[in-house]
Amino acid sequence: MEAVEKEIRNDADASIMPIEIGPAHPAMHGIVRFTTYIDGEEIIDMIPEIGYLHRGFEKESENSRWIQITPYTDRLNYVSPILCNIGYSMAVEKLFGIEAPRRAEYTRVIMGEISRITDHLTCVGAAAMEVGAFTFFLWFIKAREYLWELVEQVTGARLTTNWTRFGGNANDIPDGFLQELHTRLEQTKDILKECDALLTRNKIFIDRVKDVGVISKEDAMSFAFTGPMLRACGIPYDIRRSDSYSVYDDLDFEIPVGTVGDCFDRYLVRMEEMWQSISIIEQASDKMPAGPVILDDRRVSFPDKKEVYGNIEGLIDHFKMVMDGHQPPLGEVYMPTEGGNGEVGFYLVSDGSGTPVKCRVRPPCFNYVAAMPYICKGEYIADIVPIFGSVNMIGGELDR
Amino acid sequence: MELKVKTVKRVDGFQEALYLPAIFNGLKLTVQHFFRNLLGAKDVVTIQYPEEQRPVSPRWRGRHRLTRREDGFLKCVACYMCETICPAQCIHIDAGDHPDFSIEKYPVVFDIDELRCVFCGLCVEACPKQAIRMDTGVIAMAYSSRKRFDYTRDLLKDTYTPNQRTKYTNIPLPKTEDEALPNSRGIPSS
Amino acid sequence: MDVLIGILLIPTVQAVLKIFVIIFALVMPLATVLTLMERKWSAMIQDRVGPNRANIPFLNNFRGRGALHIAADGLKSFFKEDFIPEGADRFLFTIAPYFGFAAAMATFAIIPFAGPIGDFTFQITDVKPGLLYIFAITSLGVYGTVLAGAGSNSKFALLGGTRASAQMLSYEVFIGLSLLGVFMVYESTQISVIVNGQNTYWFGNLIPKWGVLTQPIAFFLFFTAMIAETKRAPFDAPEGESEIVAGYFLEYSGMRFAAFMLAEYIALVGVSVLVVTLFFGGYHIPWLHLWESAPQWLVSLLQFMKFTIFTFFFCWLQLQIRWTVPKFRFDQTMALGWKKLLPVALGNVVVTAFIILIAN
Amino acid sequence: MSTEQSIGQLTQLLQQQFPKAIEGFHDHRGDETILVDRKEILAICQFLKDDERCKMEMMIDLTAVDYINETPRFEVVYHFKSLSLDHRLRLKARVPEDDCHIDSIHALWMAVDWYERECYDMYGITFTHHPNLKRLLMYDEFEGYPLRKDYPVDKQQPRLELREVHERYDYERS
Repeated sequence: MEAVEKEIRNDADASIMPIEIGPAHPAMHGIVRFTTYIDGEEIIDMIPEIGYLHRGFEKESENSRWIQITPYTDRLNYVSPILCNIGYSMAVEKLFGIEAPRRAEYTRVIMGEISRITDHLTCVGAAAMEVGAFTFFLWFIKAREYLWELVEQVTGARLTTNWTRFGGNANDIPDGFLQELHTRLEQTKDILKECDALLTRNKIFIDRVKDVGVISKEDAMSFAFTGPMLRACGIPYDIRRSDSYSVYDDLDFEIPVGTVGDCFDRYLVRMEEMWQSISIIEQASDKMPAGPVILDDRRVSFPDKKEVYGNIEGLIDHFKMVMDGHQPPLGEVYMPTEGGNGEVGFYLVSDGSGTPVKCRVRPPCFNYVAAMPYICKGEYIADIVPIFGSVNMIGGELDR
Repeated sequence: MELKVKTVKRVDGFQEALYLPAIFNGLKLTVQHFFRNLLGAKDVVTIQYPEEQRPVSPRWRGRHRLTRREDGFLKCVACYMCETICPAQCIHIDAGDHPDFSIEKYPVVFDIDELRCVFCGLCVEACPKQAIRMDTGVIAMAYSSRKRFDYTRDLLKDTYTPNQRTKYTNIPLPKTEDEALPNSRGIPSS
Repeated sequence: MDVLIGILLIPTVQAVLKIFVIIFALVMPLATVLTLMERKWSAMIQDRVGPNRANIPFLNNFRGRGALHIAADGLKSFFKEDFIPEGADRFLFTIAPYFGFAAAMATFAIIPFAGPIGDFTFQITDVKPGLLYIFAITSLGVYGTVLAGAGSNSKFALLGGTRASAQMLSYEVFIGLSLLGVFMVYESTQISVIVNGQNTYWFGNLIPKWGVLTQPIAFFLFFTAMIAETKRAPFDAPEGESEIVAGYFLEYSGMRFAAFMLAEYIALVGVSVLVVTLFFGGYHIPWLHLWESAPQWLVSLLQFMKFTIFTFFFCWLQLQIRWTVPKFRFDQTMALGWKKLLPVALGNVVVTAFIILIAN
Repeated sequence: MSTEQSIGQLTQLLQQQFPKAIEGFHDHRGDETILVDRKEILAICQFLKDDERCKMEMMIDLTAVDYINETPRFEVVYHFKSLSLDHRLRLKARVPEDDCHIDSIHALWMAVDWYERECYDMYGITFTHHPNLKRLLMYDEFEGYPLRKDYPVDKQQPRLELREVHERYDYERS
């Protein structure tokens, strides 16, 4: 690299050209800048610069109550907000040492997997769009719309869901939701099949993604890749199985893995994961137990509205809950959950007061962007597009 | 459940190397869509926004409203619960005494800065008097001046009108205010 | 009156009139309509409705299903600031768009649009070299992209310009090679000879000797190569809107940008016209000669309609392909050309030569 | 910190290997946690990565916590995950405010590079021997360390002059 540096500094005719990809560039999904050094079309080196979307999630969290952070987690990964909601709530539940009721966990699984599908739909669609398959993208967005309307039916918002609470969920699924879910899933399946036929076997597409952006197993582990990126390298690491949180133990699904670890594998793994998620949702909706969706525990949940309106104890509890906030016991936990594109882990430190001492989210795409120079070196400048598409960078999560 | 692994199939054989079969397959699909939509727009999912509005879920968290008693006076007792729990700190309340003794306190000022609001719905959950609600079904507020987003008490004061814009006919709409309650126990309201 | 007819009979005047009619009554409207059609048709493929918002406020917000967008786009690009970036070569930057425009237009000079009525031909000129003229002219189009890329003082534009020039120069070769078979079959490069050659039949009056039947491989090669030559998807790496933003015309705005856009659509029409002329019998309607009592004007009209419909169909097909397939990477475009199309084209020439040799 | 007196396997192992370096441990909610001496952090991480019984292939997360009322003030927190042996470990090291540095472990895992930069950016903890310890999320001219507890949440930073464009093209990389 020093040779390159010298060449640039001293030689006006050096064939190495720096070029700024981003921050505002059609291929940059969020706002991120890659100062790329190219020799002709080949990438010699790349310096990523992030932080354009830094909103101080951790600082804000340390100055908020525990419950007030939940809306903030929606904005971390804005293509699969519910998965971050679930991750945060489960971390706080771990801190309290409680578990949500079964029905709440099953609805969380359903909503979480819907979110995972929307995440993959956005990611794969956007990556395909950038290699020119615009129709594919818009058909995927159509499918995502079907699913987001489901999310809206349950949570009351499409993106800013704020749906989970500590020890359960804000509200139960509405009547008739499961039938609606079934029809929407059928529509989504049709679109998935159609899009699969449109693109997966197209040689032009295969050429663009095959053997592009290869990363080996060892390097992927060293970069702490998780989720589809690691699975594409051939390692069946899925937190839903390895740490088996929630009720995933009752549900049967396969973990798709790739063999080479290139963009094609990542694409295929994500496509297969959507099918697996659909199967998980179908199983979970079949097994859905009856019961409450939030714990009746005065430490963690608001009392029932009927009690609040009806008797003085309920009102007092409610008042204390709002005014003092949740007060988890002293301690620290790290709760990993499987997010849309990898391990979303919340590291929480509580000193027993109403605000967290530390609320750290471990963003999955942070490592991917850190590895971008490593993956991109030696590829062509046009390959940034499929590589960065398959990396699935989410600005909110990366910069927090 | 045991860990099941499935290796994805990388299809890249002779048939793909010919380019044309896949392109013809793709063309078949796109042409199919093209003619279906040319002759009657059968698959079109676009919503022509200002004229045609997207039906929203009955749970949609839209603009706030302050509910009223039967005699028309505000239900709010200025207890500051919503102001306390609001993550965006967009609610401002000033309490005042009311000459009528049946009403202990009432909000002299109740401002919501809708630009700061993150529409999380925590205020609705925190309210012990079901005085604040977000069921107006107002999706987007767009004004040309920032001042108009400062909703004051009298702008928020509202009586309940059932949200008509829903197409989910399988989910019954709440007919009364009691039915439209946020239900933290998770028992469906209908 | 006699003087007027006398003037009209002068070949130069006729040619100028034809140029005006063909450009302003046929090519330009078709290209302009295509700019809208591309958006509308792609919307239909993608389950959208496409542009439909431009309206006339005085006429009860008349929208015309989006047809007004043509006028709106034209007006907009006309009134936009004509921006020249700092450090750009003003001269090159200014003339670059018109090279592509002129090259795209020149294709139509030798295309017959309908059969002749008496001495009057529906063709501006029937030059002897015929297609060689087209090769020469389309090569000129590369100057537009190169000058635009070099003159813009932008790295993205420069990359786009170099990509475009390499791609266009390479694909010239395959265009020539793919048509070699056609020349051999019809024994001429002159357009009128090729077109009339396609009006002959095998087995009595059974199957017309259309180019697509005599030279099917050449048709695929030529169509592919022409799409690449005009930088349409899937060969639009020079524009590469996802990695190098817009390529060579990144810095253009206003009417100059519109010139690039329009040149692209005119080239698209040009490709369709050439394909119809060379491979689909030109203006000839098969088996029409069996209707011997047909008046000449009706025959010409029908021929013109057939030609237009076929042209329109190929324009549509190109757009449909664009919205179906992803894009090639730049080096893959070149590899496809040199490693796959070139051997096939050469093989096609050899096989054609053999068959002609045996048949004679 | 509440300590539960069950000693995990890894804790035992580390106690054998580095008897002096272990300052504390706990097993709160099943997360095995070891507090170590910051001087030994590189050796311990090397051991965790290479030893057959640990095999920590992944450094999942690195962050710091600011305990403003305690001394030493900061605590650097490492999370490790072993894929082959399927266990997790949390390692913590205390760093005092006045001598705010700890050894960098960037040579062991590639992911560490950015995590340490982020931690430096947010807390001002210097990772010695890190090859490129620059701010990551914040811009270079940012004053102070935003995640320290004594940095006010509503503090405003001065506006910057626009940097010259050619400055960016300087090829600064080791």
